[in-house]
Amino acid sequence: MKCKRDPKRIREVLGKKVQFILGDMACVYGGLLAGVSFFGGYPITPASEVAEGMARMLPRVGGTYIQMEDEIGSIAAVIGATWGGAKSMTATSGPGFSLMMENYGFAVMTETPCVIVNVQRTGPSTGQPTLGAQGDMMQVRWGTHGDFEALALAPSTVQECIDFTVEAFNLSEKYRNPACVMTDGEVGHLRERIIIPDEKDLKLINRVTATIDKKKYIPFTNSQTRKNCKVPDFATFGTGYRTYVTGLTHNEKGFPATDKQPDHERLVKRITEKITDDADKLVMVEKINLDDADIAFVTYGATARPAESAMEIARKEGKKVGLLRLKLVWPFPDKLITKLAKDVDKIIVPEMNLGQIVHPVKEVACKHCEVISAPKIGGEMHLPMELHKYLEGK
Amino acid sequence: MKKEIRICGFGGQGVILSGFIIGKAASVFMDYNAVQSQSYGPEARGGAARSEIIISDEKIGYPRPTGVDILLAMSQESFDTYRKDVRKDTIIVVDPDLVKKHDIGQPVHKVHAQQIAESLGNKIVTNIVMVGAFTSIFGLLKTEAVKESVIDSVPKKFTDLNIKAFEKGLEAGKNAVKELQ
Amino acid sequence: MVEIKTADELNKKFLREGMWPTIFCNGCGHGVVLEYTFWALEELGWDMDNVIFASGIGCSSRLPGYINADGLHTTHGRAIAFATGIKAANPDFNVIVFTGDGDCSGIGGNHFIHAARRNIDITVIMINNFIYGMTGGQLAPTAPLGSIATTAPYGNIEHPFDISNLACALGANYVARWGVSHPYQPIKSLKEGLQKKGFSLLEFLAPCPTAYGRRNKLGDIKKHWAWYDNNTILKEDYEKIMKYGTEEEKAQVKDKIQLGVFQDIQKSGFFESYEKLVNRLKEKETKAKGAKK
Amino acid sequence: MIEFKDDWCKGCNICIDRCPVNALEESDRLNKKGVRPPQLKKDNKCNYCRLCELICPDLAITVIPEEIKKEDKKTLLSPIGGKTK
Repeated sequence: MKCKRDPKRIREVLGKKVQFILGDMACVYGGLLAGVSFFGGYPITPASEVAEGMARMLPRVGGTYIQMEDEIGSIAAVIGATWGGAKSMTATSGPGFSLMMENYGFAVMTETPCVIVNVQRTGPSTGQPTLGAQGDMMQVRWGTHGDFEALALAPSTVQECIDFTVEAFNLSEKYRNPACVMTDGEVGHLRERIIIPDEKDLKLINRVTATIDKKKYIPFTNSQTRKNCKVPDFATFGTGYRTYVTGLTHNEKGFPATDKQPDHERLVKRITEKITDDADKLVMVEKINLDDADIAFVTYGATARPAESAMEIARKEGKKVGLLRLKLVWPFPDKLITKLAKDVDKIIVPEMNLGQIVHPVKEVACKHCEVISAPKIGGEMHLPMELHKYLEGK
Repeated sequence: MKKEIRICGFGGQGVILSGFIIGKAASVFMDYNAVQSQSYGPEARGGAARSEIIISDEKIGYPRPTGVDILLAMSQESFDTYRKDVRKDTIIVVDPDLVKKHDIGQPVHKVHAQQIAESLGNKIVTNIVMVGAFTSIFGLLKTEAVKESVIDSVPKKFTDLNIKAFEKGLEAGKNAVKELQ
Repeated sequence: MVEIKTADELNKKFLREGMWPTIFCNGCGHGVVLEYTFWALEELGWDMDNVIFASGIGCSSRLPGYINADGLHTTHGRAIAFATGIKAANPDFNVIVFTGDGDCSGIGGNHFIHAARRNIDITVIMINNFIYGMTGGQLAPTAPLGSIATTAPYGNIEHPFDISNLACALGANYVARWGVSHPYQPIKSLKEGLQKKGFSLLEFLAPCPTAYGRRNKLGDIKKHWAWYDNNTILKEDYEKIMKYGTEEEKAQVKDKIQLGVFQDIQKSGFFESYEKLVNRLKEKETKAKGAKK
Repeated sequence: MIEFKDDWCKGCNICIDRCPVNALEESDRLNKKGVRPPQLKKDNKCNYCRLCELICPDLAITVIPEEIKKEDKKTLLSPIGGKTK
């Protein structure tokens, strides 16, 4: 890799430790802190500020910014750059995310770490460009064809846009799978105070690169240097391993094995199991007032904010309402939600769509408690009082 | 304590920047929590633009205002559009040269922001005059904090001009309060 | 380094063990282009650890699989965008894209256009066989008028895409078109294109006896290969005839496909310009720091 | 001499067709694809121009001028139909 992460330089470019910035810009800060050295993007509201920030800052830390011809090219260049040795990311919104689905799948199949920031808006189609929504929570999980696992984080605050972008890189590098920061137009266009974490508090994970003898190296199999690890060691292009990387079903050596059922099953099981095996370890949630709660909001991203306000109003009225906020939405915390469902009478799932994450919640919770979807669409967040009404029953 | 501030005007007047300065003053140069949001897209360019700030000493959940404690208006169109949810106790500040029809049956602070800016030689600092007026009229934020925030947010070349505008605004704000008493 | 003299030695050096022979049909031109590329690389003496191949989908896109080098076999039409990223991560790499006419000028047209416009420092080797071969002979954007394809059963009515001409218009630094039946000019040209900074395109007209030939009365391999000899003309000859030839001679060559080097210029490549930008920012910052002190 | 990797040959006969001195012909041998790879005619005027070597689509021909001594090494590449071992 040409561009090496220089912590001192990154902080010099980012500026003061405490700032008041846009959520989109915070994703830029997070990317730079994680050591991103390539950004390929295409302008789209409300995600353009991420590209703009990268265009301004990346050349100053030695990284490369290219405005590609479209989102398909953006994610393609991002994947190419990763194989060239870079940490790379892109940013987009609904329509662009739809275009990225093809190569999102390619990244999964070729086990390429990369980060997609999705500043979500609504749809179908071009929908409401300037307004926020949570339109792609299912697309990120099921959007590309075939079997795969998604890694998706949903920030609720501008500070979390920094923290979760760093975390997305860590997850992506650790599991060699694309990771998505599923923010939205609301959080993306909000300004709040951020505190840039100190270098010592940043825990960065980098892909494990191949060190084994070149003749013994097997590019697409369990790690050859770590025990019981289904994530292969990564051979950066140009390091002499002469790796062949294909989106076709491939054998352990990386060569097409398209007509072989066992090869396909082995490959796809490994690339999903490397994540599902760790699903319990991967839970990232915030629990508020759940200990004695009868009713719980299960929420994520921007929607968690009015939900929290609604919960506070209800608590003041003496109602036992709690809140579970999913920071990492995918992989979905099945066990945790099942347990929650056993403890409460009712789960309310507010979302800025007609009901997406409510489905996996129902899948695991409906045997144990009532699950209600609290949708709001049209580009506006729920008002706290609107959510408060769900606590009474409709 | 939670205060909700709305600044409006036409696109290009620096409505967003003034909101940014106030939010930054509260959350970076003082210890409050603040969120700032804005109208976005075509309306922010040609028509009525809006910037809203919530300042609180607690965690801010719902990030959009649910009411308005102080409204600052710099154009007639935006005033007419964004004054609909003002309460009886909402503090209203307008530039009477830009918002001619401002008689809505409750006290209105009048700050000739654009005139003041022009007297300083550049209409572009109208918004900073408004920020100054806001600081003295609303009284929530420390003058020093807002001043620091102004310095931190404007191009270095124009620091002096902006400080002058800010100080003139402070004074104009004080006068506007006196006028109403 | 021992200079390689025979194809056998060349194959041992460049082919990936256990992959050959190819999956290509009998009489297909893809293998020839691959061998020409090997000879060019051999003559350049590049360290193959630093040569990275990318490809999309289609027959041509299987080529990197046969080469003993790092290769990225990507999605349909996107290889050039992937290659842009590879080069961005490490501008010291020599990045070569193998693509076909459908891959490059059909689904990947936009990526091709913008990489050429940006003058991204990669070499695109486009193997043009007038047809979608791997998927069984559907109509390609380069198919000559009147040619038959499974999706143009009554003859093609669309005007074909002249991709080399397009690349010239986009200001690519190096553009050349060759056939496969004459080795020496293409090998020399490949060398030039590979060495060129900025974007280079090498278009190869390659026979596809199975998907194109059989449907277009060229099923006989010899006849198919001969078609290219009879229907192409060196650019220089074409120009001379058009200038000095008789009307009869002009009429004879009017519809022939020209071969040769179409463009050879020295515009600064994207990464060259990007480096300059980075340096400019550095200088500006150093100056600003100096002023503060 | 000219060396033919019989099992790499798909039998397109382009080498035979294009030889400027008409020195090649189909052999009697059958390779495992069931095609007859080319061979030098008994009586030939081969001048080692290497055209056949360069245009063979399957890289199956190697021309070794008499003055170069042929090393008796076996190729590392095993012809198994484009499929991995």
